Amino acid sequence: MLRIPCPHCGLRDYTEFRYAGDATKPRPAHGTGEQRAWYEYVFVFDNPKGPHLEYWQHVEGCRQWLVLERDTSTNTVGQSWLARQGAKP
Amino acid sequence: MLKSRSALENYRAQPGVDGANGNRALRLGEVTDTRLVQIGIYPGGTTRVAAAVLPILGGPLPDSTVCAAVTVDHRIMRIASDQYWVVGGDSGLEKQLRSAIPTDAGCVTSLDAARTRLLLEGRAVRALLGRLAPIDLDPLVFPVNAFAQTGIHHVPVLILRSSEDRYELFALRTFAASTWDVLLDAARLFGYDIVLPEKIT
Amino acid sequence: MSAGGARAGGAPPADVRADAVVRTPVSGVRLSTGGRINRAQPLAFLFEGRALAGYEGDTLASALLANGVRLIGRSFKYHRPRGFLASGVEEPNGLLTLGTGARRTPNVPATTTELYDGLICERQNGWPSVDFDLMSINGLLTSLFEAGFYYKTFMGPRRGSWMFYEPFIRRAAGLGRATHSVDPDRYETGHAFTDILVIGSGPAGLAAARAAGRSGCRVTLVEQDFLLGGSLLAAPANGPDEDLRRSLEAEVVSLPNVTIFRRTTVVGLYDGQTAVLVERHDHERPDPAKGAAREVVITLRARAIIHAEGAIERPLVFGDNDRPGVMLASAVRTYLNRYSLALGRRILIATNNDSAWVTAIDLATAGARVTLADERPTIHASLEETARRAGIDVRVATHLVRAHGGRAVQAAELRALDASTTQRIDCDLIGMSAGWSPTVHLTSHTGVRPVYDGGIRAMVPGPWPPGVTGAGAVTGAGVVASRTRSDPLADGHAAGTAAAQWVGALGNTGEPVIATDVTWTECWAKPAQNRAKAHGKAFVDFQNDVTTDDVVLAHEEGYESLEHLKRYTTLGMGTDQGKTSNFAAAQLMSELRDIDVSNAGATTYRPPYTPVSVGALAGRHIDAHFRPTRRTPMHDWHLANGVTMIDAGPWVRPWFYAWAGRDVATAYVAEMNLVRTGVGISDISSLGKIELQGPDVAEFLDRIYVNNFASLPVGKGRYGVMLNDDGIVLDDGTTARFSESTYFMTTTTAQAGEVMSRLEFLLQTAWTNLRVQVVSVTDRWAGMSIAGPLSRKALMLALPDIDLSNEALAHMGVCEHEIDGMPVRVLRLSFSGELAYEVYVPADRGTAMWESILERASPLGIRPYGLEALASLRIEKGHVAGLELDHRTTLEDLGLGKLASRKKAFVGRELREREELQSPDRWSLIGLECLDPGARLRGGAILFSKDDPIEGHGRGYITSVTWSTVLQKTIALALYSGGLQHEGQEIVCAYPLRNERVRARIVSPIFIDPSGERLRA
Amino acid sequence: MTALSHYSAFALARRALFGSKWQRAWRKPDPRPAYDVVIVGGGGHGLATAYYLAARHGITKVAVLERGYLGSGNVGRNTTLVRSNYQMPGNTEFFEHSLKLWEGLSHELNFNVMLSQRGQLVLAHGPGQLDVLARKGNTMRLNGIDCELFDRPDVQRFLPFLDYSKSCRFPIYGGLFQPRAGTVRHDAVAWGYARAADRLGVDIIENCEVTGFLRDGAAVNGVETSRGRIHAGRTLISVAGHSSHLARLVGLRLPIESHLLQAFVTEPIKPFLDCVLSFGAELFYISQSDKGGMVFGGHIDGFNSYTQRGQFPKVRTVAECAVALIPGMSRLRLLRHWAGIQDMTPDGSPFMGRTPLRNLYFNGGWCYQGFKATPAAGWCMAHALAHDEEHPFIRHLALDRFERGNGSDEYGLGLWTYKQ
Repeated sequence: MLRIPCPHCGLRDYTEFRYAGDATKPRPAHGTGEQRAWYEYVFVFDNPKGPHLEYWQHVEGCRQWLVLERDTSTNTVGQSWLARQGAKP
Repeated sequence: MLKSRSALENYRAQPGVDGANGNRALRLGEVTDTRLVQIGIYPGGTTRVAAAVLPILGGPLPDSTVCAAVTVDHRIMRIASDQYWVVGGDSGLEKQLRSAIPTDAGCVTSLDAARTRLLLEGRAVRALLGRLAPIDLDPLVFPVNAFAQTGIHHVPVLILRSSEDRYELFALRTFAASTWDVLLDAARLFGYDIVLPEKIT
Repeated sequence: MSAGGARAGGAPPADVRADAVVRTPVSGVRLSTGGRINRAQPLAFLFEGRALAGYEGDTLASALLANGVRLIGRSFKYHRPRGFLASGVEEPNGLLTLGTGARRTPNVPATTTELYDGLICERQNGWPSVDFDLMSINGLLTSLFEAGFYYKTFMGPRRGSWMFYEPFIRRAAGLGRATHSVDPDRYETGHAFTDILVIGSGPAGLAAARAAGRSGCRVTLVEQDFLLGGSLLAAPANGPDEDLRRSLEAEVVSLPNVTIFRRTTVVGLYDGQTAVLVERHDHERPDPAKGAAREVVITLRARAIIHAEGAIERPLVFGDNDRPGVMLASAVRTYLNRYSLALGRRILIATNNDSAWVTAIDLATAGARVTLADERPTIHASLEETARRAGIDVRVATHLVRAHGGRAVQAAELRALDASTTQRIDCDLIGMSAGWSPTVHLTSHTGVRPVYDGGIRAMVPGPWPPGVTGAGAVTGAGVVASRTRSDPLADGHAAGTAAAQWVGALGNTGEPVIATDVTWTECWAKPAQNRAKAHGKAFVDFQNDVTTDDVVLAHEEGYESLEHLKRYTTLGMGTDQGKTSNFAAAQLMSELRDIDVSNAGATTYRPPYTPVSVGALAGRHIDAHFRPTRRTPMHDWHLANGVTMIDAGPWVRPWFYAWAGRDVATAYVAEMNLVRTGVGISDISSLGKIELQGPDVAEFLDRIYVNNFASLPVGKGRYGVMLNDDGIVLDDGTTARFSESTYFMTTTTAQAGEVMSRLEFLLQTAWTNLRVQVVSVTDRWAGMSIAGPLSRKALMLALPDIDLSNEALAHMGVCEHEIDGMPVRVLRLSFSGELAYEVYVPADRGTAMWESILERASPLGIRPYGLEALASLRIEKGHVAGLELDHRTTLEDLGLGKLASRKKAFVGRELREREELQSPDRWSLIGLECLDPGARLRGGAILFSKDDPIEGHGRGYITSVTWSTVLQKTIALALYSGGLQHEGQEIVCAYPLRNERVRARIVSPIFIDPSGERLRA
Repeated sequence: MTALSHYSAFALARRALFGSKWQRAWRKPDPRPAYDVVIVGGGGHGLATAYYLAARHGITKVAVLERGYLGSGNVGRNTTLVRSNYQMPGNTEFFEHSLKLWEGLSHELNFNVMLSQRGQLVLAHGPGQLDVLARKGNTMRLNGIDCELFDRPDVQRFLPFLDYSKSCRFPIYGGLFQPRAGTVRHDAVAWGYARAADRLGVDIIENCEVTGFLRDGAAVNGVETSRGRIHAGRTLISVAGHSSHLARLVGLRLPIESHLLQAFVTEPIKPFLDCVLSFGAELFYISQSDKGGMVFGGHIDGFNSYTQRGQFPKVRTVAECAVALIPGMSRLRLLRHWAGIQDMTPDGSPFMGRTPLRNLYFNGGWCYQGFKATPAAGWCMAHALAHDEEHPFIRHLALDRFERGNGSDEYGLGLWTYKQ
């Protein structure tokens, strides 16, 4: 079973978390009128077979949103950090 | 004065049960009238909030995210990078904290009624929790005052080891009866007594 | 069982020989002494109505054999008579149905079932009986029933003819018969953590656990058997192997940091070094009434894993190799030494490797007449010498080509390797060994494919992932690197030490155990020069009746890849998952394809390693505990006051109350009347409640709601709608401002969790600079709605200290007061369209407040109303809810387009402007009035304009329906193409499921008080 | 003696009596340098497309390229359900067309795919849920698809062994029954289409991985493969599970995420459940195979992965559903569980048809529905490849629908691929 290192709580079963997809796509600035940019952000995924940066929220724990490094071809988990920290510290 | 009622009022008053081997290796109950206040800190407000609450709490806000800080009247748990729980103290705590914390630095929210505080103790307590929570409770990694936020039966709970063989569960009030029900079901094998609030010391 | 410990010749100690004389069979198959059974503890069990006896320490299989039961079942397809092939987990034939009534359990392998007092069992898959099975006629038609025959026939005469044949085939298929009854037994699940997990307690596993244990870290040793020892258990119970087993067990058991699970199978390995264990308690006959579980599923998280599963012996493939009495050599040895059973007098051992020689020697020592045929032309001199001295008739360079006999083997046909001579010898038991297959199942669960090792002609585990290693036979020898003969003790010790280092344990693991008087036998097969062509049916997969002919057929038709072979012939798809069959098939197929078996590929092993009760996987999460139940603070009051509840997600909410009627249809109308004409109170505690605090909350709300919130003054509430990023409506609700920096948001019950997560997401990822804290206070506040023309009066009676006059608290006004130190929040909002208030108090006071309002306002006739009335009142008012907010609708679809601010940005603004979402023909909100007196509108009806043909998808559908107490007719909310552009038109509501067509008129969805006088009153 | 080609009881007998040989199910040809149509992906959809191209459009110069062994993807990993209980415009017609094709498939292919139409019952656990099913049922009826609305007593008469106890967490309220729904022997579908297409001249090339596409400006005119370059008049990507990967090779990014869907089977038992049953409280569906195993499945694991192995917690969730729904399941034993890689899209519906690149066509994003769609998907893609236009059934499934704002959210689950 996938085990996720929560930057706040430590290593936990993935069932305590909620997955929320690709974390590499920057959210367009609030109010930017560019429909295309929003379309890309909301609907298009790189969906790589290999290293992937993704959002998870520790909903049964500290409720922090975090970014996790994971290889989608092996499920090998790398580092994680709080989403509010932005890029990998 | 409106009567305060526990979510377990009509659920906890049950007889104990003997375990498969005839013993009762658990004591289960509820701690009522708990003061629970959540402190929230806005971006950039940490130092000011820390300074403001220090005298009230009788100790600093802990850095540790896995172990509670204990002061004379309170147990303080850092439940998120910018949120703390303060357990204990009197009914004035919330107001004290609110008036002390600068409104542009942080805030408080009373969760007194929002959580049901369950008490679990006895020989089989770790075995019982091992049936329910995906948390390593080995005394070496989960010492006294250690706490963990996790899920039991898909419901978020906070597990606190308050003393050697005593654990506390902070369960969401609206799920409390359900969580309690599952707890008793898992406890049957070990056998248990129910301790009523007034009996808890 | 592990081959690593197969005991080799060397003259057996004198006492054993002496003992052998005494141990010649006295009564039946069970020897009078020896074995690892407790003769002092007899156990009675019931076999097809016959009372039989065995001993503590027996498996069901050994007990049945001891009682002379050899015919154990009929094969899946041909219904051929079958006996036990093995003595362990790999058994393909010996599946019985255990228990009766609600405890009836089909397909249980007798070889892994520990015998207990009162066990009840029967054989399966024979008609009318296993002993006399008419279905064995299939055996005569074998050439018709070749693999995949069903793909080629049962197609005629007409389309769908399969539906005619299928029932017969379904009845013939299947193994045992299951019960539909509720399982009276109890199951548990649990969690565990360890530093090092050791899988298997053979010599290698015990040595590994010993070393790891000595290092001081947390060790978990898991053994599927009820005894520790693995292959050592197959050795004589009074020899050096047993001494070794006992001393190893003693030390491991003595280590406090080593947890030992017996009768527990590691059924699967998963990502994150997670192992799933299944602990069985059937032998204790657990009493569910006492909370005792039949099986416990434990999820174990380990930091390091040591594989010591051993290896499984392969059957030889020869004619009629499935006859009862043809067994794996290792099984014959186990039945002799562990269960003290002499299963034959004249025994043939056929092999291509050393391990079976040990069996032959033990048998001869025990007094049987043994012939040993080995395919290999040359044997270690010492081994051959030992065998001959034990009185064994040794035939080297000899194949076993066919077994003779029907329900029991009677003779065997031997042929010289050069085919020069063929000889028939009489025998009542055949022990065979085609070498061993390392038990690589678990090693491959996490995606590490096994690799072929030509040196030992077997699949061995692929490269170990970090933190994983192996020891003993599972590795295909000792350490994967060196293929030399290995000592599982040294091997296990090395693995244990390595794992201890990996987890950073500091203790010294000491020296490996050295057992000088135990010698370890090379068990790996050496290729015979030329394989003999089989005569008669040569089975590759016993349980699924797959023969060499079927493999040939698959090849002939081009199903060459192992996966195709497996799927086409069902090879390896049985309950034994091909533990004894996969390799032989791969070997044969590669010969047919004329490729090296190493290129044939490997089939993927899937969890579980052995079958697991579905009930055990579910644990306590069934029945009432299937999912948690969420109760409002006033839950118990409702129960005590004649409520009928209804599920709303995890919540249980009041649906309707007995005071209003016996069933929902009558009750909700009465409850609606109450609210329209007087005053009612309803429990709205399940609404999502979120407290927002901070200097930037106004800005935050302005971004997430489509409408303006920056201007919301203290003391006011406002209705708001949130969109998802894609511009589709996410949720609606109200947010009230109680102070400069404190806001109180309510969401729908259904979307509460989603909305909370979205707010946290935005604050923690996109807008980290906003000074806002959000806290879910759903559990903190009890909420109740007091609605109806008399609601103000009612509330004034209930809360005399609060000024509720229209001036003090106008529509959408909110206020917070403190009553005896208790905060009370009053929001003047209306969902029903009547004058209404929402009152929130701390959850622990919810019931008291509820009771006090009912009591104090009783002169006004206040009564509770439930969800059905609540939902109906909002329909009359045209408020949208879950059935309209269905993740497909836009603001415009819901008639809320005007709400969207043009002056500011908000989440979802850009994508909401996508062209198709702007189309005027989109299905949007309308109201409907029923035009046919006596008829009623129904949710889910499809809408057509008057002159449309009634077919296809129509122009929309009805989302919500109610009887309008105001209009005295059924009304509905619906989504309709073009929406209110068609106001006034007559349309048809088709409900073909009930053959109904009802006429209705499109009207405004706001059926009552469009100007809002009632709620401003 | 000539090898037997046509399947029949008579042929079986001939073989039994005279030992005649069977012809190979399909040839093992080497790739030719050029084809009219190259189909990337030897799964059910790719093979069906090839078959209908040859059988219905007379286009036989077709190659199907499969990276591994034929049918190694989801066609051999699913829970074999077929049904046409869909309500969104387009979906209803498409899946009903598929079911009609299923009904004639064994005969058309001369390969018994064992379509077992024992019906599917979808349960509702409350009035609101039953209204949602009613909308679907009414839509089906109005499109000529037979179905019935069951109330609780109907369900209890039909399946007396479900949990009707007082303590049941989510009591059964009713359901929607489609009598023509059922199951199909999944492997037989791949093999049957392959054999039939092969007989019509289609080259089925296994162990041939596509490593790139031949581009000519905005057009695609072939593929690079592990077995050499192959030119193609038209090229179809039909590799559900790996759609994003293939599309990336030609520079397309898709609204698709790859997720794991697990499937489960118990040991074979005598007849136990005589229809397909779907839980209403959570996503859970179950049926019994001809061999006797209970075959069931649930929701995706919930995060994207290409590992083709499932997570254990989902095994428990699904087992909980099984016992909560059919208490008798408790003592049955799980034999195997495995996972397939599934394209998930923001509205739970697939993408079919042309792409921004000329002569390149796409079929993927099938979410939970790939298997039941196989014949119609093949049919419609063959049409698209033959006429360079979308068949009416699939016009609502265009690749750019999210840009234009007309997603087709059959189940109303919102835009989250991992929630669909």
